[in-house]
Amino acid sequence: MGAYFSDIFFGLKSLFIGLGITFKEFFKPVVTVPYPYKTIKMCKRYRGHIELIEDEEGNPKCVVCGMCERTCPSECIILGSKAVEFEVEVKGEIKTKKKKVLTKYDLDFTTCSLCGQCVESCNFGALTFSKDYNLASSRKEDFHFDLLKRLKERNS
Amino acid sequence: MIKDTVKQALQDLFPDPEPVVEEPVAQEADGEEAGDSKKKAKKKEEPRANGVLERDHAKYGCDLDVQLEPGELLATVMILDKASFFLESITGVDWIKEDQLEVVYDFSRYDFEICRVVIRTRTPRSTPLVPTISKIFPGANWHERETHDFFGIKFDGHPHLVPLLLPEDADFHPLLKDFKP
Amino acid sequence: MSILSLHNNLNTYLFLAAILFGMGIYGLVTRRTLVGMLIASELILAASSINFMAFNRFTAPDPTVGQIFTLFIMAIAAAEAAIGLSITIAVYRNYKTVDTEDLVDLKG
Amino acid sequence: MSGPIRIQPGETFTLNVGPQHPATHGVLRVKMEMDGEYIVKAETVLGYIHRMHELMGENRPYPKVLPNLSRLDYLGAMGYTHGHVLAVERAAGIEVPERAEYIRVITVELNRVASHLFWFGAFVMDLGGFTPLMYALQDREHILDALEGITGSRLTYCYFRFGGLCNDIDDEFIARTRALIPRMRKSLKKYEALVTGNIIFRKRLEEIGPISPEMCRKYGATGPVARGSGIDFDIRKNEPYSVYPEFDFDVPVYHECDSMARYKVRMDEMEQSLRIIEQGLDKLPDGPIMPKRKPKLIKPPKGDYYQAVETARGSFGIRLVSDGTKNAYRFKLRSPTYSNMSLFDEACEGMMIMDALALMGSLDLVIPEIDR
Amino acid sequence: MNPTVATGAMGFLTGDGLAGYADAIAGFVFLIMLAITVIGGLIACNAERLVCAVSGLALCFVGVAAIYYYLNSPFVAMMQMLIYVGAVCITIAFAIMLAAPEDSQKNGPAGPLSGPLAFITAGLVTMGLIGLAVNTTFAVLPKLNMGGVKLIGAELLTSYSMVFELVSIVLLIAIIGSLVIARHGRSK
Amino acid sequence: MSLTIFNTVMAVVIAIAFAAANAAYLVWAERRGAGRIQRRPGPNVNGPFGLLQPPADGIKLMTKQLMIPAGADKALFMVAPVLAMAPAIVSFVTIPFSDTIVAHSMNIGVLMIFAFASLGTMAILLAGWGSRNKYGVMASVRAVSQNISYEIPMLITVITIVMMTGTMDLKEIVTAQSGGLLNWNIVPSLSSPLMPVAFLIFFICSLAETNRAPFDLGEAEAELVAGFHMEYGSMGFGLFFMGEYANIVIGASLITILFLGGWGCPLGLYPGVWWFLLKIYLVIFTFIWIRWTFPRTTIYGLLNLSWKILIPISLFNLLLTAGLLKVF
Repeated sequence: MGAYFSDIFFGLKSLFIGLGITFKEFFKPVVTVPYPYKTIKMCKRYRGHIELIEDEEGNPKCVVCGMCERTCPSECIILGSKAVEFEVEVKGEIKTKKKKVLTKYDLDFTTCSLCGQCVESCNFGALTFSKDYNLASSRKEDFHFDLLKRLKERNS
Repeated sequence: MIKDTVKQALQDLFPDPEPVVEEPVAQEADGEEAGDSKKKAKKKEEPRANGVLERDHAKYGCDLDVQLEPGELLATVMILDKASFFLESITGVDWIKEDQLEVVYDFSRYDFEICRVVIRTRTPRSTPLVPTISKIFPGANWHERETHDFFGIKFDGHPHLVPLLLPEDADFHPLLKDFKP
Repeated sequence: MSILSLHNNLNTYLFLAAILFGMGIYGLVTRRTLVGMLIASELILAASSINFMAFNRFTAPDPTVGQIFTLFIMAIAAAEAAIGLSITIAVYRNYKTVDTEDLVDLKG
Repeated sequence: MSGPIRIQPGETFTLNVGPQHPATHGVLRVKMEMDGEYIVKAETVLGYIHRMHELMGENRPYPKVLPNLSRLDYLGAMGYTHGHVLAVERAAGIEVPERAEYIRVITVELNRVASHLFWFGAFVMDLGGFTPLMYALQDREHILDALEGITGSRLTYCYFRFGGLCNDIDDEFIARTRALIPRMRKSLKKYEALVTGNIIFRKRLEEIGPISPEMCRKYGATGPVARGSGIDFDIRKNEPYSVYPEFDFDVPVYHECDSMARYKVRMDEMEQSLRIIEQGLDKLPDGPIMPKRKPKLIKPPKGDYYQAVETARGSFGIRLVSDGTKNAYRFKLRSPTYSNMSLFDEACEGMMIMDALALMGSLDLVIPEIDR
Repeated sequence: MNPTVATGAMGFLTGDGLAGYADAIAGFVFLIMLAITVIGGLIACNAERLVCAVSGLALCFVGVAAIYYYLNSPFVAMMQMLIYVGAVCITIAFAIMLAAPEDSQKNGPAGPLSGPLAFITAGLVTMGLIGLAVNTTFAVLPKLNMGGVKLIGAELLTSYSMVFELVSIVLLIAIIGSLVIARHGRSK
Repeated sequence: MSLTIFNTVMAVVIAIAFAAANAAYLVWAERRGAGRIQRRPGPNVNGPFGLLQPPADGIKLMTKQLMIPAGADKALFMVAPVLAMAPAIVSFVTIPFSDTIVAHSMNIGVLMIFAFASLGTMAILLAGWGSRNKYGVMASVRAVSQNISYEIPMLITVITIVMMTGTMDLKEIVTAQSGGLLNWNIVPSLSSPLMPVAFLIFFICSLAETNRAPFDLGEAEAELVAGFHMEYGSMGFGLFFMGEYANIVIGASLITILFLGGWGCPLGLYPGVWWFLLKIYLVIFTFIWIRWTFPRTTIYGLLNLSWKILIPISLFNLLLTAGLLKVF
């Protein structure tokens, strides 16, 4: 009989303790962010999709070595390049040299697993993560990024 | 301690408990550590002989490595059950060059004496058949079903050998080396 | 007598009770399951209650008596339903059927 | 008229719990043979999100498998990646700098707390209480923020590399983590009062869903499920790896074998993880995070390697069979919940469906990790 | 236009005012309740599936309760709702769920002739009763009181206390008996 | 006669409107309250403080297609939501909001509310059975056994109150409690020392009768998905929802009338309808607060609570009160 009543008493007590906790929380400020009206800043290392980095002249720093293409686990990077001849002055004489120039940098973001190995593997510091996270779309094609085009749009 | 007793018990199982069988294997294991010289690699082509082998835990992550015939499996597992081992996992390896399928059983214990026992048994690729241990370890039920899914190894006496992870009507075995998706 | 003042007429209630009673009889005969028969018998009880209440309202000198009787009928009906249904469940559990035709074992 | 439960054919009916069911936390299906509210027989059907990670591991060079491991268990991704890098490092013989190992341990433990927090919320939600989930998610958010600050993502981190880490931690992370520990301790007290002491909660868990130690052994249950059954088994202690021997922490073990014991084990584990994180931050050595000498191409020598780690759900093992090439010959993932879940079919027989689902919740299921 | 609305409207127009209209409403509602009772009864004894039959029974009881209300005894009406709809019907529905799987239900007539025969029997009984009701003149005695709830309670515990106690014993026995009969052999 | 009928009709219309408005806005209040307890804002987009959310939800529900599952019993399936909503609204008719604002005062008001509440139980049963869904059937069996077992302690407690005040008229029960806090039924007096306990029992029972958490076993979303109204969409679901909230208002009103002095002020001054509204919304807030604090009970724990704790204690209270009333 004693156990019966103590069970009821302590049971009720535990319930009131719980009620007290939620009551206290009731008056605390909200912690959520009303998303479309307010956004938060992404942290420094936020890994979004990748973005090309330009040099002083506004051209991509990329030298088309193909490291990113090779390390990508999801094989979602496709590079395109063409050889361009250009002249350099070496010890007073002008020489023509060949250089690969980036013509295409396609990122298929639908298969990207955001591991960041492409940026890590780049020895020329030509890739960075974008801070863009508003990426919802109902079409698959919206996620085939042409990074070169994006770079140009950013510059213009 | 437990390692030695289990090793003793396991060695008693084999008809030829003389360490003759083991020695060359042990040497090979050493050879692996030294590096992969071509001679040893060639020598390795032959499958390992049956027997118990003690391994370096730090290097391989297991303590006892037992190779046996499918027929001896149940007796071995019984010994491990008595020594209160638990079944960690069952998996297969497809040795396509040797035309064999290997079933690997991982056992471990719930105590502070590290003792991981690996049991390997091989079965021909054309008619892969291994006795089930799900009578001794009911937990083996799912593992065996999974192995059957992936390798097509039949477990003799298994109560419910239907695909678990693959679709119900799957007739392919994706982890076989000659599997083309 | 207008159709809208039917509720002030004793015969309306007696007719209704008769109809419900007839339905109850019909159900009791045609139903083949124990539960169905129970439902029909509830209808018969309702019919008798309506009669009690109607006479109580229109003819009886002490209008409490009929109500008290109806209350007793309710209590008995509830008891009957409880017992009847528990028997049904017990029968079902043992014979796997509540069909009166199949329950030959219950015949003497 | 008393006796054992009578099972009569024709009186039972089949209830499909799942593949879309709130209590299964994903696409898991349990075919239950029910007698009223009682379960007569249950059969778990898996494979709805099977992705054949093992085949992927065999088709790709080792580094390309790294991001896959975080996809196994999206709640405790760090622990699984840890197991993977340790296995490959063991096979290829790569030395890991001490600082990297310390950071690995800190992040793994942070992730363990986050995983347990989410489990806590989801478990209480299984039992019908929604508010604790929200509180748990608020706390978890701080942990995820800290981890996002160093790894760049919130769930599938892919932070570890063979030999070390992809980038070093910064002061902000340390400050965040230090601030997080007392906050977490306060929250744990709150949960204790709000949930653990609650009479309804206790009545729903105590003596419900018993799993005997023997059953644990037969089914190979590990992690909190085994520890809730009185088995003192934690890979971090029993088979120490990484720098865990340097830390002072306890392994909570409860002998009640019921759902409440498993619940308490996880709640205590959070406290122990906080202790590890605290010590790790104190002891954190300086130095590089990647080894000086690291092979360009990872080609482990021929052999058969096994590495087990203690993740949030139990002992996760990787069996790596190498044939000396840059791809693994066999890449077996031993997932803890797979074994833990396999005992559900037997354990829930004769239970009421509510209790069975409480038991299922206490097993801490993450379906992608079972299906792999 | 049917006479219902017509009378009501006429009453309203001819200066009886709202009173006639209200009476018309009362009469109209009574008709509806009458219909509900009969329809419910018909469903209860004719429905294919037993669950429908129980719902019909519940409907019928609601109608009967309304009729009790018209018979100046709201208390009994409410008791009718509380006991018949809230307890008896639900118990029957429960029993159907427990003991009558839908597949094994054969609710057709027992024999080829039983349906018509039953109908004729029931019809004759009904006609007989109606005839009886029409042909009898019931003596109407003057009312001694109004028959309120308080009086019912007082009489239950004074004049009818013996019956009251007996009924409570019957109920108790029914509860215990049904528990004993229906107890499942399950024990954990 | 004429005017009373006219008034009754008007009052019934007002009662229905009140019930519907309450049902709609209690959903809003519930979501806001839950949000505050969980430290999030709740609905706040439609209109100021999200006040236009209920109409938006209503329009959405009404414009959706009414789906009837293939195996369902069509008649039962359609009738059940109406049956869930209608009795709840009818019960409003007899609830006195103040000594003048009452649609239809009955001398057996308490009984009437319980009589119509039992129809709601029938609705749950029919909904579960009619949708021919195993989860639905299990849930309705649960909900009905729960409703039946909690009706008993509830009625016993009501009988205690009726005994103390000597009437079943809700208005007179309130009148008996007029004159300040000390006359309320919740306060223990010499003849009824266990009244706070009775209040607690009644409160728990009304939680259970309205299928509110922690007793929402009928729609236990974690195990039975949504229970008896699992197969309902569009307005079928809407009616169940509104019926549930209308029942909550009735439960809160009953608590207020039976225990908290109805429209009386705690100090005995200025009684009026605002006090009544204040009290019922406080009780409803407590309902919401409890729902978002506790986990759900088990079915056997629930039945044990009723049969082993609530019924014995309420019976004891009844006997004690009867005895003490005779003495004093």
